[in-house]
Amino acid sequence: GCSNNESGGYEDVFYGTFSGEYKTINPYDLSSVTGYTIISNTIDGLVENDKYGMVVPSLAESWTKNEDDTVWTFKLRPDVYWVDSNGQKTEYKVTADDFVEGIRYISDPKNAAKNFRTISSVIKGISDYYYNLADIDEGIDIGMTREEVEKSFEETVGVKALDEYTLEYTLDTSTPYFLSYLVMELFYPVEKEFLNEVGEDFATSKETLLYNGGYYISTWERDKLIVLTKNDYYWDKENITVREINLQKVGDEITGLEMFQRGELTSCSVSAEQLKALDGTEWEKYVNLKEKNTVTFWFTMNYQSKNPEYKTFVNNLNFRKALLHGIDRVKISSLYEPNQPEFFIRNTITPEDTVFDPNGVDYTDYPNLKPYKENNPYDPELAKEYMNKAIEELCSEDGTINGVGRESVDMDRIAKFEVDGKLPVDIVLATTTDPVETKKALLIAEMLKQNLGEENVNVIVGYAATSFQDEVFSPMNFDLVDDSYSFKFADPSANLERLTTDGSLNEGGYTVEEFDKLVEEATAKSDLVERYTIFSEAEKYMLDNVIIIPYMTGGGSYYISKEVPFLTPKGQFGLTKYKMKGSKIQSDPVTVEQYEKLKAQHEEEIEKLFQEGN
Amino acid sequence: MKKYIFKRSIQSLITIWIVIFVVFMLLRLMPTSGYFTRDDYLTMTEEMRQAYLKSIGVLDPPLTQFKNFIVNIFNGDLGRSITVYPRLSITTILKEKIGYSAVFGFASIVISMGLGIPMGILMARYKGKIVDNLGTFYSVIVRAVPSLIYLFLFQVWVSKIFDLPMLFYKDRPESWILPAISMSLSSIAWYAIWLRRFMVDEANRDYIKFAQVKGLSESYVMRKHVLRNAFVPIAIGIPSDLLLIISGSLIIENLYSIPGMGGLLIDSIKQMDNNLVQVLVLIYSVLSVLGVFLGDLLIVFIDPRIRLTESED
Amino acid sequence: MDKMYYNGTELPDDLFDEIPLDEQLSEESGYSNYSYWRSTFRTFFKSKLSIFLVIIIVVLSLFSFLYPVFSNVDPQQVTLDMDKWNVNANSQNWFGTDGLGRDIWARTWYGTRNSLLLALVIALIEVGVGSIVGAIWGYVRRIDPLMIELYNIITNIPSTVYLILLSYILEPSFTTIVIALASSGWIVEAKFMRNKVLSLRESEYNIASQCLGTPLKRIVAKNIIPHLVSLIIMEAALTVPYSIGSEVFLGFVGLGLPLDSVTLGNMVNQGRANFMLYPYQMLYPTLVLCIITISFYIVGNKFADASDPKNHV
Amino acid sequence: MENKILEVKNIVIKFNLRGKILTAVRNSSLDLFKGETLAIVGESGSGKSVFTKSFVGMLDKNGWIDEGEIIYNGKDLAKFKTEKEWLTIRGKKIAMVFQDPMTSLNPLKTIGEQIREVITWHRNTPKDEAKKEAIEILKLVGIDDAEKRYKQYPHEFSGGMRQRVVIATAIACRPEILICDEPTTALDVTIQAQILTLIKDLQKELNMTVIYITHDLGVVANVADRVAVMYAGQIVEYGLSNEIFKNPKHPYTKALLLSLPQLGLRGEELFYIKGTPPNLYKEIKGDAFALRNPHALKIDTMYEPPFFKVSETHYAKTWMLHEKAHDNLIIEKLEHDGKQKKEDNKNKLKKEVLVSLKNVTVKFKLDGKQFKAVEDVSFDIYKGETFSLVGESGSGKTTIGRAIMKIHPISGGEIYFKDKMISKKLKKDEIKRFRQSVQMIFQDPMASLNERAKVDYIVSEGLYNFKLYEDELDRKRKVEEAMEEVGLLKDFLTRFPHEFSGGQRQRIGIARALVMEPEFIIADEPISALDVSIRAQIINLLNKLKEERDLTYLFIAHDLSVVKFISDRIAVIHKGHIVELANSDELFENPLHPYTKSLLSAIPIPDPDLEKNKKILIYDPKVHDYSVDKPKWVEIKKEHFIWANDKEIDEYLSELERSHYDKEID
Ligand SMILES: Nc1ncnc2c1ncn2[C@@H]1O[C@H](COP(=O)(O)OP(=O)(O)OP(=O)(O)O)[C@@H](O)[C@H]1O
Ligand SMILES: Nc1ncnc2c1ncn2[C@@H]1O[C@H](COP(=O)(O)OP(=O)(O)OP(=O)(O)O)[C@@H](O)[C@H]1O
Ligand SMILES: [Mg+2]
Ligand SMILES: [Mg+2]
Repeated sequence: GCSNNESGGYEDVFYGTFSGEYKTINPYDLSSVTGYTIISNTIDGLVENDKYGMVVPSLAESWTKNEDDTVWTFKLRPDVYWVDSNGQKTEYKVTADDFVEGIRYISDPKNAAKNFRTISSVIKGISDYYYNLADIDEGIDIGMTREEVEKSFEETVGVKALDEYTLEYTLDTSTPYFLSYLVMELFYPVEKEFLNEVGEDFATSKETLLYNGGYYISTWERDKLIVLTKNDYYWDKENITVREINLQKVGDEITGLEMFQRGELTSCSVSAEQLKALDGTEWEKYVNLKEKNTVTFWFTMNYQSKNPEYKTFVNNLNFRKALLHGIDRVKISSLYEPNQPEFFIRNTITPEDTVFDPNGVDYTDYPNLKPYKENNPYDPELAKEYMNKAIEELCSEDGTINGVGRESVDMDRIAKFEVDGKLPVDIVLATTTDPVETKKALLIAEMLKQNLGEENVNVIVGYAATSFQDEVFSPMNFDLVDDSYSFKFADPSANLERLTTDGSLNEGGYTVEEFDKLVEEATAKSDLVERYTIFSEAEKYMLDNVIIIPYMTGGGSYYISKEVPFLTPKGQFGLTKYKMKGSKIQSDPVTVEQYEKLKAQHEEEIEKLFQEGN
Repeated sequence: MKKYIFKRSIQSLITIWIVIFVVFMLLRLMPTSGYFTRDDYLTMTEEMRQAYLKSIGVLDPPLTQFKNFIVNIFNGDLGRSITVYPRLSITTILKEKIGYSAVFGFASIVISMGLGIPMGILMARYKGKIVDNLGTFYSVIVRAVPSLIYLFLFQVWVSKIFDLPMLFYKDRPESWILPAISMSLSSIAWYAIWLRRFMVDEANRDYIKFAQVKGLSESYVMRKHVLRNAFVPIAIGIPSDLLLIISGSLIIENLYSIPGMGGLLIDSIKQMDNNLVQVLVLIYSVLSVLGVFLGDLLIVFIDPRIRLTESED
Repeated sequence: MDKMYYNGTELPDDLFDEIPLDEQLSEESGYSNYSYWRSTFRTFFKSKLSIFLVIIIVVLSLFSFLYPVFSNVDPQQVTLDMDKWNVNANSQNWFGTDGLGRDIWARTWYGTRNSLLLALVIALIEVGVGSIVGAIWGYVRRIDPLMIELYNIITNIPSTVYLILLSYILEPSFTTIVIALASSGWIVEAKFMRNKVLSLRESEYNIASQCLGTPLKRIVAKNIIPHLVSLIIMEAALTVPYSIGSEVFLGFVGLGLPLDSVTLGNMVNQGRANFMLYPYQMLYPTLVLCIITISFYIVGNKFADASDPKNHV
Repeated sequence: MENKILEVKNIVIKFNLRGKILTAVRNSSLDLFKGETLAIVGESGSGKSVFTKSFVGMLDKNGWIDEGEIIYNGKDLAKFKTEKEWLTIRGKKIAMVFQDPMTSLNPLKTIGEQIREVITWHRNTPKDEAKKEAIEILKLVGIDDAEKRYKQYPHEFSGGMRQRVVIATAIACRPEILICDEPTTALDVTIQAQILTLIKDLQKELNMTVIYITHDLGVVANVADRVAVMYAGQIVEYGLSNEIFKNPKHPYTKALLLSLPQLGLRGEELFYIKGTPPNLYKEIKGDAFALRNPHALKIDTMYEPPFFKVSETHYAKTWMLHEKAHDNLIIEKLEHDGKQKKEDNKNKLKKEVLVSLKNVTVKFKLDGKQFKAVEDVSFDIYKGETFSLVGESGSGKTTIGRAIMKIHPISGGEIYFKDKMISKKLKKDEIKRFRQSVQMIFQDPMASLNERAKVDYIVSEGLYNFKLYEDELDRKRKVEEAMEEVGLLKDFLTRFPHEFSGGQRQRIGIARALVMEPEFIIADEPISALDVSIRAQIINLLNKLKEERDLTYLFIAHDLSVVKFISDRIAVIHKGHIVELANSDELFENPLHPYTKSLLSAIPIPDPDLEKNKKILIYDPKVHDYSVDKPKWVEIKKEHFIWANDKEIDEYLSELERSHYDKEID
């Protein structure tokens, strides 16, 4: 269908779906792809990525930074107006104040901005400001009233409107990658006067939000239909090629493919099972694979488990190595991507192709990490070997685990069982009731049993029926859990800092002093090569000691779409990648062939850009 | 009569109060951590969490909360949703959703009465004949097979056969057909079966035999005596049916993506959106109690026997 | 008239001798061979369909309970060999395999057993508790207002509210589901029984027992419960499809048994997710499920008809 | 008689019941003559209703006419198949009235409409005209204020009035034949008498032919020109009314007449028919009545008897009329006995008070409102007597009985048993003693036995409750003794109640009371639900037990004819008040209260000559003016109490004097 498209036969409405969880359009309270899609297309931040992933100006026309990357000054595009849900220009202009107001909004705990923690150590003073307010709300006397604290915002928090169109951020530490934060919704502007006007109703309906992006929300029927319509006053409206984005709610994801086939959708995802079913049908040629992304899947082990058998074992390196080698990540990956599962395994904590040093070297290609990146550790024999070693170290001849006796283990909602202090080791694998998760858990359980020996391990699958946090993480009711984390900004610290002994991602309760030290050391460095080298050392430490087990990337799912690929902004983090800017929708689905061609072309262009840049 | 209405309303009011109170107190048993989504929970410190809980008022003593709730209700303020539609006023949520459920509910009542009642009459009239057996077969299927199963298969297959959209689109009239029909599938059977049962019961009464002995023809007796009397017990349920149309159908709204009330209660309970749960329970119990009450009143008007026992006193 | 002959036979004199009255025979003549239970069963088994369905129920139950004993296929056995995933029915896997290569045939039978067990336990509790409470409720006038209120309240609180609360208070398990499902069902049964008991209560034989000083305990046990037996059987049979349906529904809204417990409800819901691709994964278990629910439903209704003395014709 | 209007020939009606064929009507024939009133008499289950229902094609779905013809107007109705054919007959030509007035009217339609619709339907009369006609008919059947009543609903009518409406509906199209199937059984005696009069009047006025069905021979004497007696699905005797009453030929007819309590004498055994009626599942060989006939002939068990002609109009189906048969002697024997014992009933009452009610009031709550079912009732029952309580349905008889039994709590007054107040909370052992000494027998033998328990348990229930036996053997012995005493076989103990006939069940009920060895028995209408042929059995049994065990009875009834026969003293109750109380003889000789008088006047007399000239007094409570002058309970004469105000007392006193004077003259 390419030829006919080239003559300009593009459709100008994008039909998509969204499922249940999408509830609010508060830009600072996003938790789903739908939310990202809506906000990224309706509100612009200072910068965005282009289709090659380059940071390009958006509402900021230009910017400068000081020597040690701690003060950043942005010159805003003038005369950009906010529009309302009728697409009408309002009296409000997008000014530097609006960006300040955005920061003020998210720094107030009352507004419960999601992901606040991610930036709490970036902007100067923001953390103290936030926690002071939180303390006051909780009734703790900090010697100031709420009003006083709120007033102090301008002095204490590192964001300032120097004039109508000049904005300045002052940062805590040297942050050369600060631009990668700016594509996050937390740095988006909000019109101050409007916010005061609507008060608590802010963003509870399309009328109580203003838009400065390529689209405005013209229809927002909760749980039914969301329509984004092209904003005629958009500063970059030439690049808005699709007139309307139409998102229909589906209760059941099941119907997506069916609807696509009936011509009701522009694009839909294809599960591994659907893929198999499409084999040999006319649809086969349209199924394309999504690029992998920066989300990393890893196993968290509970070092303080209530299960004494497991606790004994997990604190033994050999056992952890047995786990490392015993998990067949390709098989797990093939649950999502049956055709080339290998492509989606990831054995490093930090995603590849995401963080580059000034020399253009991928952080994951640093010598400390390269061997991990390149080798699939799965090796059942090795696993068995390590397992036996661990047993040798931890058990007496007759299979009694040293220091463990008969005991009952109470992981309240997840599992409740008796251990006998003998082999096999009981391992509680916690999962949710989501069908795919359940399937994965069952698969992993089977793997462990087979690869470590059924006589050595016994996997108990525990289900968290309502809230994973309540039932699994908070009470630490698990031995082994499989989880995923997105990489939020362009620095290894994005994940590594959260993995320190006191970090928010340390759900397994481990203590890694050496790692902590290395991370601290690295964060202090502003020379990127030096910084990355120390980070890679820290990461290596985690991997060497198998503290957590990364195994897979996010993405890697199949889809069918009529949207021409590689035209819209590309970005590893933030909201940019959800933008529809520049998108083209052809009347037939994109074929594999077309995709490959465009992909090659795209890569070529990037290559060229790089060469020019350097 | 007045006294009866008065007494019944008092009784209904008490029931509503108790239900709300019980549910309210039950909800206090739930752990507070349920007020956060996983994401929130992770990104918040303990202090943030407490501050948040405090700000939504769940840390007050239960009785205070109950008082506040009731006072607010009487002030016409249903409060705001907490987790399901963060910060959105519940009135808005209901305003948006009730319409859909009501439209489909009403359509389904019309369809089910329109088809169910004639079906019941035919079944009673030709008791033991093919019509009856077919009707019985249909109602057995609809009542014995879990509704999820046949509704799902109905959606998939019928939409395919008649080339109808699988989902509901507000602006595509043909997409209203399937959900409206699916919603009536079981109530058609309900009306048919009960009407048949009542008619057969009636037909065995002495006064029906007597009416026949009077020389009235069977069809006349059926129409003027049997059907009329058999409709009385059916009528009791009609106010309830009409009132509760707004509650929507969870399964159907889910299958067809209708943004109605159906799944709201389950969602709000699962996400422990106390405010929303309370308001919904309040609404449902008021409606169901009111429905029963109106049903009883209706009967007073259509069944002369009841009127008398009241006015005699 | 010539009375010497009767139909051509001569009537000898001695025929006109008096014969003595046989007390026994004269009393015996009033003896009726009517037996409630015999007639009930005769009426019930008169229908070929009933016999057929009872046989189906028996065979399916037996098979599902014996299958695990005689089969060595583990319904939970996941295979790592991806070629064995999502395989359609074949000679080895009679119902095919699911997305992890588990044998659907084995799972179906384990599921049938578990679902039947679940349904039977629920039926037993609901109907058991319901009849005892209903018998007392109907008999003891004083508690009636209280119970009516309780009934209104329990039936007014949406059952999802209990379900979720119970899964918080108790551990999520078979027991929880049973308790949750039975928690509102029992009072519905009790109300049903109460209505029956009310009509029994005023019967003369109960007054007679009171005159003889029979204590309530024995009146309930001897005078009331036995009259409810047929109702109990019927209600129990009808609760089975209802419970199985509830389990499917709970699975649908995500409140069902853990996903790795093999029940028909879980299988249907899991199969539904893949229905567009592998319809057999849903259809086979659904078929078995429907056979069971429909059989129980029809049998329950047929039994209800059969146990009604009016139908002992 | 001149022209036959309906000719029924050798009708056989069968039912398919529980897989078996039941023959409800066996080869019965009947001629109906224009303008006559034919009564069909027979006990329950003898096939009266089925037989007559077949004339209008109203047999239940499982029944059919197996053989025979029903000729009406030259057409054979037995051959009718379709509804359409029947519509030409039903209502227009042959109308039928059912037994129960409470259920024959549609509760949701006005009375008027239910009559009007018939007229409109059959004659296409326009609505308002039909309405006028309906009102006329309502007036015709004696409904006052017909215009207003036209718009009312059935529940606003009393039972008697409803039955009139039902009759009005039936005659709305002036049918030629009116079949009344026990139109009065659910009604009180006085109302019953009124309905009978109404039917008679209507018949004359409209020149209808009437078939009147009843189980009560006494009633028949009043209405019938001719009588047909049915037994076990057959007409066994028919003839002119006088012939049947004065000269019955079939042993069953004879026995029925003899067992009427009207004919019995107090203190003496009533004649009764042994055993129970046959059931129709079994094939009946010979004479169906033979098994119960003490004078049965050998041939009765072998061949079915043909009809023997007694007179031109009188035929009977019994071998007894065969010339070879001996004349049987029952009648003579009984009359003989009767005369002998006539004066032999001097009562030796010891006047020891056993039960005493003082100003007892019982209230019920109905839909939240209280109403007094029994008000300010006082009387004593002496040891060894039979004290009867008579009154119409709903007058509070049962309530008084149950109040004494402590089933209903009383809301005022006191009840004493053996000088002990029992109308308060009793201690455990007091309860035990009380429950043992006071027992009750119930009205409905079908409802008063627990269907799901064996007779053994039923009879032993009281023993179990208070552990009144030493060991299992002792209990068995006691139970068997009780069974024997009521004339039932030991074998019956292992059976369930439904395997017995009504009379047998009533005897089980009596046995249940007897094992407790009571002193005082409350018998709440113990015979009113029983078949005529069984009643006498039970009455005799009760009398026998009283003699043997020195029992005291409170006997409740709505019908004075039975009461007269067995009671020592009688109390008449009306709407919760006892209006009159006196010795049995005294009450019958000198009834004072108008209600008592009306009850007495309504007693059916099994003699057509007397009955036809009988005048029924209708009681109208409006005759009392109690607005100022309040009534009270006074002893107007020795042992004769009455509920009256001062003015009435004066009247009654003078009335008493007059009758005394009359007697003197006599
Ligand atoms: N629909 C039926 N099915 C089976 N048997 C029936 C049916 N109707 C009547 N019978 C039987 O036919 C016999 C005669 O019944 P029928 O009603 O004529 O008696 P009856 O003389 O009118 O008695 P009653 O005085 O009680 O009204 C009874 O044994 C009865 O059980
Ligand atoms: N349990 C009860 N609750 C309410 N009202 C009752 C109750 N029992 C009897 N009554 C009413 O009390 C009145 C007297 O009833 P009762 O049964 O004593 O009459 P009865 O003279 O025995 O009548 P019958 O001849 O019909 O047996 C009736 O109006 C009856 O409706
Ligand atoms: Mg009859
Ligand atoms: Mg009574």
